[in-house]
Amino acid sequence: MLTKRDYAAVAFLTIITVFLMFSMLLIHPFGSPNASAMDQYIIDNTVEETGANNGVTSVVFDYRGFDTLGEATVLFTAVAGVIMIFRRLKK
Amino acid sequence: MIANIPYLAVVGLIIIGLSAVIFKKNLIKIIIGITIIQSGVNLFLITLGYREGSTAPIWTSSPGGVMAFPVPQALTLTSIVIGVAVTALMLSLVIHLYRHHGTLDVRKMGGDDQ
Amino acid sequence: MLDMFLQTFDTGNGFWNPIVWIVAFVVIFLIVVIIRGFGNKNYKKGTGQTKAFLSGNQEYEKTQMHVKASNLYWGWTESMKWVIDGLKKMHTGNVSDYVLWFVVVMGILLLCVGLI
Amino acid sequence: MNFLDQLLSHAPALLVAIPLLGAFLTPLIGRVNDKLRNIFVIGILGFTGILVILLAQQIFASGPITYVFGSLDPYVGKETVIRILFEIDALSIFMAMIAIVLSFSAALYSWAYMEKNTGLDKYYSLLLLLTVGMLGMVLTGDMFNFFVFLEITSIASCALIAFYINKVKSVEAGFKYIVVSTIGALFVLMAIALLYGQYDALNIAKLADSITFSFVDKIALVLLIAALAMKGGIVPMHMWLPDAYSRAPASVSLILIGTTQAGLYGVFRVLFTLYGNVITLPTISMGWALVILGLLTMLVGVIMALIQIDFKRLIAYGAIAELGYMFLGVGTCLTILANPDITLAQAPFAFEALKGGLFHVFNDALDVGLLFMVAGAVYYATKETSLNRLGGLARNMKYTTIFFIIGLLAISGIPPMNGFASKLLIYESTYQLNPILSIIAILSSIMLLAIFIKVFHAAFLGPKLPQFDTVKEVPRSMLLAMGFIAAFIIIFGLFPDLIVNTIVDPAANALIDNAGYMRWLIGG
Amino acid sequence: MNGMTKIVKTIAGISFPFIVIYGLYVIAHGHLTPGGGFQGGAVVASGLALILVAYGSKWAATKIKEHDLSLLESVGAIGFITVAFFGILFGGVFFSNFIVGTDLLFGGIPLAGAADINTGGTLPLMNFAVGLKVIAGLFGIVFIMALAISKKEESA
Amino acid sequence: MILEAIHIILPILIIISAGIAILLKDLLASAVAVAAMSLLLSLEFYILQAPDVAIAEAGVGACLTTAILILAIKGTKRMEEEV
Repeated sequence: MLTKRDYAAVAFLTIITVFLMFSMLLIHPFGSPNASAMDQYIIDNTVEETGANNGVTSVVFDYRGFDTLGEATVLFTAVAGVIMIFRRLKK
Repeated sequence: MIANIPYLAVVGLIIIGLSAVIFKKNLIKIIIGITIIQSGVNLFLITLGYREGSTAPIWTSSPGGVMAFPVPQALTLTSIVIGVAVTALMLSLVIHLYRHHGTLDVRKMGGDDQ
Repeated sequence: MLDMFLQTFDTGNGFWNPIVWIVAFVVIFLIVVIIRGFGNKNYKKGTGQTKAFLSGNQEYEKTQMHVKASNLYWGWTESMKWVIDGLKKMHTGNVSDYVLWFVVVMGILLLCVGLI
Repeated sequence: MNFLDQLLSHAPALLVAIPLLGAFLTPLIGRVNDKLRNIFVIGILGFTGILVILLAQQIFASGPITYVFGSLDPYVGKETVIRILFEIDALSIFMAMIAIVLSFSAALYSWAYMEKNTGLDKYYSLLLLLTVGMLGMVLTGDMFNFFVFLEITSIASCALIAFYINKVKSVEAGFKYIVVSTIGALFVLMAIALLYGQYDALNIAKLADSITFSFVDKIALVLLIAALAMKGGIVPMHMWLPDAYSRAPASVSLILIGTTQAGLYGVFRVLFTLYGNVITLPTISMGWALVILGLLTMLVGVIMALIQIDFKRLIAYGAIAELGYMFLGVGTCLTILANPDITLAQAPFAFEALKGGLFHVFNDALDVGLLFMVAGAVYYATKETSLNRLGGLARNMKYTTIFFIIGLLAISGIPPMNGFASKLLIYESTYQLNPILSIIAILSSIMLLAIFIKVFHAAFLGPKLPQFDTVKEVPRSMLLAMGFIAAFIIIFGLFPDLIVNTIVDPAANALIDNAGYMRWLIGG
Repeated sequence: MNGMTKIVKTIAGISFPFIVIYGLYVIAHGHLTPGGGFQGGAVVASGLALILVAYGSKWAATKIKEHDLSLLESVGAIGFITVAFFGILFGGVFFSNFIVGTDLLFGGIPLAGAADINTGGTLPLMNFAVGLKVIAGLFGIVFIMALAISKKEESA
Repeated sequence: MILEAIHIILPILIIISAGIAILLKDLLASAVAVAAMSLLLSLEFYILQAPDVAIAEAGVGACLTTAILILAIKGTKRMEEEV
């Protein structure tokens, strides 16, 4: 049996689906990006600037190293959180 | 050219995940839904960086030619680790909730305003 | 330095100066004190004068005198019951509903921005 | 002097890096000594606060600062921006001030308030991480970096909300918060990916420079606004907020205000800066959407607050109502800016509204923060949060009562407290857009007064209740933290002109001055 | 959680070194081949999780404490941020890759498209730090959850 | 041609396994379906020329996420209750 809530959910999910589908059709076609300023620069200069053969690692640790610090922090936070959640309470 | 099928799969994953979060009553199912949304977004990022006929952006024994974009791959790495961190935290909270309630029903978590 | 502190706050349509306001308050307070000074000085402590006069009824116990928080504004909540009940029904405390509200707002905004 | 210059030139990075290093070190120091750890945390936050003030002076004097991570040459002026950069203008540093004031007083307050709990090493570590998240969110100039800090904020605050793990309601609140904010963050990431896919850039200024407001951009705008407004607790996406605020430890509720406001900062930044070049194109609907959401937020907040009997939950709904004022002020400005027929010079009240909205961000943080600390103090002294069972506390807790009166007057906008100054700006400017708006705003302000008078009556006035005979005043560190915030409130109330001219005005200017934000990109 | 049968234990014991060595290889060659600190750390952590599942959390709790994992993770995080801080001291900017082009370890300058194990500047150092952190962090999460669940089973 | 076929088939398989993960009543089975989805996703990443992400997704998504999901299911309840 469908309630009023279910109808509303289905309706709004449909709206979101339609809009997202349209945006997916309007964004650049699969496999041929239309702009490549940032990435092309990285592909051209990685080996000279960072001395790494792996483009992704050079982005992760050099060009966008600060993001990686944030990511490491997220993991640290999660571990701290899990330890805190399962901590022993004082009796 | 393939008519943006991977892009549409992204929308499919996001909507499947969202409907799981909205319609399912089981807390672990809700978490699985969130994991699916995460996978969808990750797939979207990688798909954005793909170029037709490219190789991976790694020069060690690379055949040359065009390369896929490295930045979205780096972003996806970050997003994957964030995803597992969030999932771990949610699951540990769910274990606690089960200890208190004895059930995983989401409707047990009533508000205080009723 | 001092005049920087004493500047008047210009709001675009008028002005507002809290210092003046406070000075006015102090002046009014002084006037009140002075007027109070003219009052009757026969007041005695420890006599029947200090007891509350409840139309001759017995005074309640101290703990019963305190009006509970949920009883305050009773009339207002009673007359606005239809609004409050609707709002209470909205706050289910269910995570799925929270996400559903997010989806609803996103859908409405998508319709507003995307179609216009 | 040279060292100071050196410090100042690296201050943007240090603002995030030093609390982060502190967070990593806290568990190690906590093994040595508890007291040492508390001093260490407060010291780290104090040092960060000094850095914020030093940096603020520099920014208010000489405009936005750009700090590039990893290289002295940011590749600015060539065709694109490769590295992550911090782009700190007056608005960013304004929000950073709020974040650091809240964190500092929370750390001070926790000393006595949390003393009897276990797991405090992790607690303090998470407190610092939460500060890092807020500071990073407001300082960064890169969309993906913003997302990463958003996630740090949500994970840290989720773990802190669930601190009282033996209380089922806290765990529920933490779970609800993490689900809601994760989904919001994923949609933010989706929007970032949409923008990235179109323009191959992640830098906010670079994106703002190249945005054309195509259909995909519209979708991205809506995803960003909806998700960040949810993070900011705007009705009808506010329901996680009372749960989280009321079930967290009081010191954490204090910082959670900062996280919601960081979410609001995201909304403002996206609307005014990221989509700033096309601000006349998003039609008027976005501004009106903000105004309507703001009105809804106010009304729902006050009505729900009026019927609450739980002390902290009531304050949480009051905080929601306060969020509405900010949205109202900023939305009013946006409706004018987005209307191509009216320039800002023709409608000076729009700028006043923006100033009021931003000033209210700071005031709200202070007022609600002080009230939460009072609620925490009452809980600390009596172990009771239900207003139905409290009463007569004014006789035993004199200082707390005074702080509560200050907070009450401030939050309901009674002169001469700080809430009045910002609300006055909002009333007067929204009146010129549409009188109904300001009438509703004033009405909900009156209701706020009524709500907090109810609390005052129920908790502090009345006869001395026998069960609270032994109640004592709270320890000194909690009073110190409350006094710290109360001093801010009184200064802001007595000298609103000073505050508005020195920090709010530059922040509002920075928000609408889109070219200034992108100056380093366009003009070299 | 108790251990599994002898067959599982033996097979886990045999495959464990290979998984760990593969993970460490992925970490060490992060700047040359696909992989890096995160991926390698995840691989090693899954190997450890395999051992945990095979031998049971009770056995694991006698070998390692969650304290130590948390400490190890802190050390990894501090190492990572320290390398970043050294960027201020030696390179002038936070996160500067100050080692590339110097005579230090990993400081070699790659000829066109021929980076080797000695190049990459701070990248390998950060890889190691992040690898340590991820091993400790991810295994820590699994370990703590397993421990909590087995405790609950005992009490129930 | 074969690559294009894979580009069409893999996303469909991913969606199917996501759907299965949602629809199954047995939580353990749906955790396995999530693992299968992660594995297919990592294959898709590999085909989209992202070997780094493929390793990470295989290690984190398919192995560790599944491990903590199964641990959580072990600590709670295996079957999803009927309404």
